[in-house]
Amino acid sequence: MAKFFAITIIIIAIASAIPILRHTWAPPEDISTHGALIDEQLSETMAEAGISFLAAQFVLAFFIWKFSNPAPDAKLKNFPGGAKGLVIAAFLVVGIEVMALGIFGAKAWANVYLTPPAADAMPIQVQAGQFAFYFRYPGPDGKFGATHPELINEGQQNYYGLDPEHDVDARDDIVAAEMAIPVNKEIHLLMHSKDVGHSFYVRELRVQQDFVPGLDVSLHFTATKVGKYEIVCTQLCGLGHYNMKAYLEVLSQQDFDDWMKKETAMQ
Amino acid sequence: MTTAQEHNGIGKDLIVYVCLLALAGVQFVIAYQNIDASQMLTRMLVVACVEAGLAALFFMHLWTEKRGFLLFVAVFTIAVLLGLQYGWTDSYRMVTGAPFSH
Amino acid sequence: MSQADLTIGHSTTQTLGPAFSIPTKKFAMWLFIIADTMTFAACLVVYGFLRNGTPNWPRPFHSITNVAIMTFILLTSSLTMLIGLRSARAGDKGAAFRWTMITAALGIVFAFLHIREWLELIDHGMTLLKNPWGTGLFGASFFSITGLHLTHVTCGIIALLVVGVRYKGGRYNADDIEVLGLYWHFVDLVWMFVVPLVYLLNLAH
Amino acid sequence: MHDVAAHAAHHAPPTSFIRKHVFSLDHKVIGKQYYALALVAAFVGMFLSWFMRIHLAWNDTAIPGLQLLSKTGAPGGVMTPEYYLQLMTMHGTIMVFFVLTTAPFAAFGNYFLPIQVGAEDMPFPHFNMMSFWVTFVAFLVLMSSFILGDGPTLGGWTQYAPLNAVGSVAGPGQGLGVVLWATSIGLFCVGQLLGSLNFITTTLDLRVKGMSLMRLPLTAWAWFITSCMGLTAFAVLMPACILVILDHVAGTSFFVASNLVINDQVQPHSGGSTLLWQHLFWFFGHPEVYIAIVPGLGIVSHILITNMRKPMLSHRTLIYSMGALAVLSYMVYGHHMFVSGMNPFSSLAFSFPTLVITIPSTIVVLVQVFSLYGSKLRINSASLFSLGFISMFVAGGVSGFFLAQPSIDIMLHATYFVVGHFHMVMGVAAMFGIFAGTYFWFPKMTGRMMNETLGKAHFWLSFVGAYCIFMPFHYLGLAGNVRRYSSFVDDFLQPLIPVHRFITVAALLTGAAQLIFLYNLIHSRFWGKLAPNDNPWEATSLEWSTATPPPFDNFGGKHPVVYHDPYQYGVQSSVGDYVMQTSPEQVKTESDEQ
Repeated sequence: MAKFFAITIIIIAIASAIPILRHTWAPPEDISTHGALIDEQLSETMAEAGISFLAAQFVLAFFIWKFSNPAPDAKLKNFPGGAKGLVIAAFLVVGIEVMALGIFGAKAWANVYLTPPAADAMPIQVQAGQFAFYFRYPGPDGKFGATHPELINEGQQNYYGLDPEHDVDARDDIVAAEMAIPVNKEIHLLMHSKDVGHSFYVRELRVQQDFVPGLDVSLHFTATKVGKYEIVCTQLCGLGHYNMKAYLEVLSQQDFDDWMKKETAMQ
Repeated sequence: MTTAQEHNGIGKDLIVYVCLLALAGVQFVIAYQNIDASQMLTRMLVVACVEAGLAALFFMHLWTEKRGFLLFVAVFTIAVLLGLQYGWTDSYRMVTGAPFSH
Repeated sequence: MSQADLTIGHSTTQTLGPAFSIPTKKFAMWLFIIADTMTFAACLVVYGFLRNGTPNWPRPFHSITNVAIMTFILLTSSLTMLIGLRSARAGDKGAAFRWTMITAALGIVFAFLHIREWLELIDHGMTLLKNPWGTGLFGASFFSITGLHLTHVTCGIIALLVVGVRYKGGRYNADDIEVLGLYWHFVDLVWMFVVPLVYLLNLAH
Repeated sequence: MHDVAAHAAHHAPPTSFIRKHVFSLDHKVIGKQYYALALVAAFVGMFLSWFMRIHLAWNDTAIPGLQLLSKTGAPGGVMTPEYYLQLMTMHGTIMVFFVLTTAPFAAFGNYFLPIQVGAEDMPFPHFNMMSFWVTFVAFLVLMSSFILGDGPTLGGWTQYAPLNAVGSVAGPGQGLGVVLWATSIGLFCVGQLLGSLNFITTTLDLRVKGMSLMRLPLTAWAWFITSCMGLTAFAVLMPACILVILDHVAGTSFFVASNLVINDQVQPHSGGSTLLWQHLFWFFGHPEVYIAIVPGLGIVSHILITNMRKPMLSHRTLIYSMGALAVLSYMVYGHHMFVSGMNPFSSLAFSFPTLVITIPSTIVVLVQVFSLYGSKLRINSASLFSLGFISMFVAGGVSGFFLAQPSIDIMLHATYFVVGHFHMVMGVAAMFGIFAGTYFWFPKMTGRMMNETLGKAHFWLSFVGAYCIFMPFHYLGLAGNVRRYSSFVDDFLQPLIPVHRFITVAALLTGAAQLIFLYNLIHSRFWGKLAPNDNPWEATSLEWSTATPPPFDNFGGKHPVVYHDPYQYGVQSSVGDYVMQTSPEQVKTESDEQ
């Protein structure tokens, strides 16, 4: 029974590791400038976690195999070095390992969250509400019009509560249900929640950030690859949570300009 | 449980009582100082902590209990209280990060 | 080994005795106080967090007279509690009972002043939701924090009366008075934080 | 001096049925009541997870009978998206609070902590009784949300603001459902506060002669450390729940920001903070997950030692490590909030203590695993589940490396990776601790043995099944599969649906295996083989030195005296290779003979 158990543990451990090693289910290819550090961090952590996992399971299995059902005259032994060696090992190996990970990881984090957006970054506002995202571009004047929560009216497609009649800045604002951005251009995303908590998650961009009602969170990133990607909500926001999504279109500068013209004409 | 303070008179209690009244008075004086709220808060909290310390040590007799118990209560309470203080930076962001304030 | 060998000694040596040489009831009261500290701390953190983050926080208090009197009364009640305990320890049952009742009476005065203040504020149009001076959060946090404190005071008064009467009747002893005293001093201690945070910081200048 | 211990001893055993079995002051009865509550809650939670898993794998398939539970939530047996979220919330709440907290901590702790320290009862039996009944009422209140109003809340067990505070306008169950949820959890906090108070005083004050702190078994230490966490953590959640109820019922705005627009209507709330709720909740929430797992660590160590026939490599190291886990648990809660909009600097401040917490966890696991070296391991249901616990704890623990780092959390937050992580490390592992404890202590609690064959079958199916369910969760998370989705409509999620089907099949089978346990438990309770003696596992701690089941005052009017450290195994004595804590016999180790 014990030997069977030991074998089971080893089989499970190896079987668990195979999909990871074969990258059967892996994060999609990174399309951002900051994502490389995160990916590196992920794979280093994976290596260390994987080794720890396999080592622990193998040692556990080995000891179960070896020390169950001992001969009647077997003598009890203690692991040489006792607990002191293990404690030192935990501090040295695991402690230093995770602290090193933490320090390098802090750099990757700082890269995303603790740096200001470039001065020429393109501002885009995203408003999350139950259960859709709306994106707003400031238009030619480069200024966002003021928002008025009481004017928000989904039926009249005034998702942001803009008041173009009285507000000059709001007249040329472009509101779209999908997000188009030019490739290799830094985007400064201003995140606003209309009602409850939501989240902005694009796997390929290595970006995830919650919307906080009452706070405007800002985020900046640069996409480096043309394509169409999914933006999904990852913060439970109500019954339609699973269906709350939008598309991110990364376009060449030429295509983006065309898209912008088309959208302007539609407003 | 016999504790040392039973053998002293009421004198020590009275002294602590007067000290507490005086410290409470100091808080009221601080309230009328012309300083901004955060400075006022710091000063008042310092006074309040001294007051609480006095009350706990003498009114609640922590001082005359075993030192180990004093440590148990103090470390337990203070450690957990400190843990609660992480959130403050987000409080400041409520002002600077209000919707579309930029 | 026979079972009989396992039981040695008589009652005083059967247990190690309470930790820190503190009676269990008193220790439990201390643990309750630690937990209650966290409860009050959480409420005060909520209050401080919101006050700090709200620009139009009202400062409606013009006079400190009422809160000063309340503070004085509560502090004095702590002193009378101590005197009561001292009398109980000295074996003077009558005095202990009297001082306990005086403490309860001071508590009742405190509660009365507090409720009067509440009513005044309500008269001025302050509710849980809104008030004439600024953000509605002021009323919500004021009433919930002072309400929590007032609940403690009320429970304390009831406990003082019950324990006092039962002490006189011989059901409770000086240790019970001490345990109750701990609670009462704690209510006092919390008030020392409630006053500066909730009242004095919101004093109109 | 007023001696509470002596006082408790003077209670005569109750004779009426109600005082004996219902409103009993006896910690053993209360422990069993907690166990029964946890058992019911666990099966309710498990059935909910079955419904959810079936819905996730086959979205349009009707689940027979589900329409009886809720006509609107599951018309014709097909779950609506909101009903999925409601069941998910209830699954999480029931499992975290009413199973993982009550079973290893309140149930086993109540039954065995007083016996292990040599006490006759807890110092405050009335509080203890209240603790259970308040918890029971809390459970009823939570369950009542299935039938009252428009169903249970759909906000998840974390109940993030402002979804929890704006009222029914935010969705079904967000009206009365949230109020019932918050009431239930507030009551639960009161119950556990009373319990913790009793646990701490029992451990420190009621130890018998000779039972120094370092002579306490690891289980007693684990319960003691857990109750220290419970005392402060639940005291923070309770006011948070009250404030949520105020936000709901009175319309205050502690957790609701200004100018929220729902259904084109500006909400009346103004000025509160969403993040405030998260800070308060996770300040409780992180200690809570240690409240769930630390008793498991203690129980598993206790059982392994008995079955290894040798003490752990270091008793003290394990105790200090569990203590370190408890202390650190208050400093790390923000790792649940890395991408929640919290100040990004705070993320770094929370990340490092979180990484530090891997050190005591690693020490616990290393000491447990390396203590197996050179042992004489006995394989039975209890020890199998204990070894399974270690395996699970490691498997779930290593994924903590990822989630402790904010940079990686950007990728993995709110995906199935997190779900896999906590299900393994605190869900399944703690469950294995509960199972191990049940198989181990059942003879003491009932006087009968559980069926070993069924126990082993239960173990194999649970162990393999749990890996089949929760390992793939990690893979799904790496692929970006978002959690709390009632169906997978996004393009990138389509290829992952077969994985979900595999998980669902595994979950149904593993769940079915738990019915073996239920059968074993009930059958053994009434018709099981009688325990051969008072100490069938040849264990040393105090609970095995008394009669089976223990008499009303635990030791039959005698006060045991403790002469030894808790785990004197591998020695030569008159009874075998162990010396009980209460035996005055000199300890002769095997090596002395050589």
